[in-house]
Amino acid sequence: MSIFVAVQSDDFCLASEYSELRRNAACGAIVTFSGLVRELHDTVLHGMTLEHYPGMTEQALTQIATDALNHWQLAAVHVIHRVGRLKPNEQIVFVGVASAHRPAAFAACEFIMDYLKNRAPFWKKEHTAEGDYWVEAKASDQHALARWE
Amino acid sequence: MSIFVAVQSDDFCLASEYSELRRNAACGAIVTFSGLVRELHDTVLHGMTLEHYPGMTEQALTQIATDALNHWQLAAVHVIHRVGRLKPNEQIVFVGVASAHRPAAFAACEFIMDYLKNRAPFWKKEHTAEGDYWVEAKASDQHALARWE
Amino acid sequence: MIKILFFAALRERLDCEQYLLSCEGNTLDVASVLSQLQSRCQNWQQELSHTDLLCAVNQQLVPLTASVQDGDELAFFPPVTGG
Amino acid sequence: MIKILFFAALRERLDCEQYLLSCEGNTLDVASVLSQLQSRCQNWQQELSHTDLLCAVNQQLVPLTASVQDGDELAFFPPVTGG
Repeated sequence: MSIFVAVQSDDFCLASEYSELRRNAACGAIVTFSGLVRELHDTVLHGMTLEHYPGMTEQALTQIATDALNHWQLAAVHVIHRVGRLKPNEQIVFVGVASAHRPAAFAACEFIMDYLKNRAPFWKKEHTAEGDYWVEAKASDQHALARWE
Repeated sequence: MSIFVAVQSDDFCLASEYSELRRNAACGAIVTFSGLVRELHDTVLHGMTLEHYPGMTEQALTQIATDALNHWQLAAVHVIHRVGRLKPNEQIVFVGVASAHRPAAFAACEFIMDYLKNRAPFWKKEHTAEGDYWVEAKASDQHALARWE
Repeated sequence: MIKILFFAALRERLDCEQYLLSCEGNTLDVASVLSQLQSRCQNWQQELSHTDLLCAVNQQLVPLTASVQDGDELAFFPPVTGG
Repeated sequence: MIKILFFAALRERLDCEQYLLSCEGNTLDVASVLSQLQSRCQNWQQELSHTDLLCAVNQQLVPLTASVQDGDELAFFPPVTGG
């Protein structure tokens, strides 16, 4: 069982994370989630800035990954979250989970994303053609936690 | 909306599939599942052979991917399944789903794997230190469908 | 003619990959084809009586009540184990 | 001293990143610290009264009933929007 957590301004490489995750011979299932900066419906997005609470973000992500390891039989968990200025289509977040079995890998990966969305101190400010706006938290992200409680 | 389905003996590259999947500017979430040949608890696994029903496998995977596209708002779905002889830790199957939103990407990816496990005509024969054995279907894979019905 | 295919453990146990069945232009249901195959010998009787046997007509999964006719491709196989 | 940090939209609206509060060796609860901050001016009163305000003591999320003491790091911020 291993946990890797990083908060960084540099981009990350899905392929490298994946080759780390599949190193365990007992691992039959790997689920990855990648979050990207996507375009807006109503205006042009020039990019976004990810602010965070240095120190607390790493602790929060490690705690969430540890909770996942305590819930499911997992071989490895990787969580990477970027901060700073990002352009459209850039990668924001990566969660990768390796497990012997498929249901555990899916559940743990989604669990980690659901908690990250509600508990890890990151904030997005969108830079659009109409100005800069802080992204509002979504009720649907909060409701997503209900299933795990 | 695009579907890519392949049944092949060659290995596949997660990174290439991923870079195809993230090409859509409206896509904010990508979930991937990779299935690997994993070691056995009770004996040494030399490898396995994946048999399939040529023609029907491609149709079945396309049908499952289409069902997913009809259920959720997805930007792209990729499904690759290997056949023939595979060694331990080799990749067997890839499912990648791109969507605007996280819940759809997770649900569709797991839906596709659940149906693939029960409806796509592939069969595994394990080559172990104690002989060659056809893998038995698992009741848990059948039960996994209940949630989607 | 109906072309009948067997896969995986079933193919090995029947020692048969493909079997051609004359249907003389009639439409049959899968269950009656299965009965004909079962009546060939004791081994086929046993192997084709597993309740978890799956069946496809023209590469689509179907129940035993489905019908088959001249030119169709019919397949029997054990529960699938891919992925 | 209690070091108080503000983040994101809240930091911008208060026009304050960090605030030092003397607690004279007393243990306080977060709610009473919040009251002190709210009483500074009308803008702070308004911005620190949002019911969805989150709070962390020493980098752990806590409810307003949690206590803080000399040397602690206390942070207030809006609902998080990472991922």
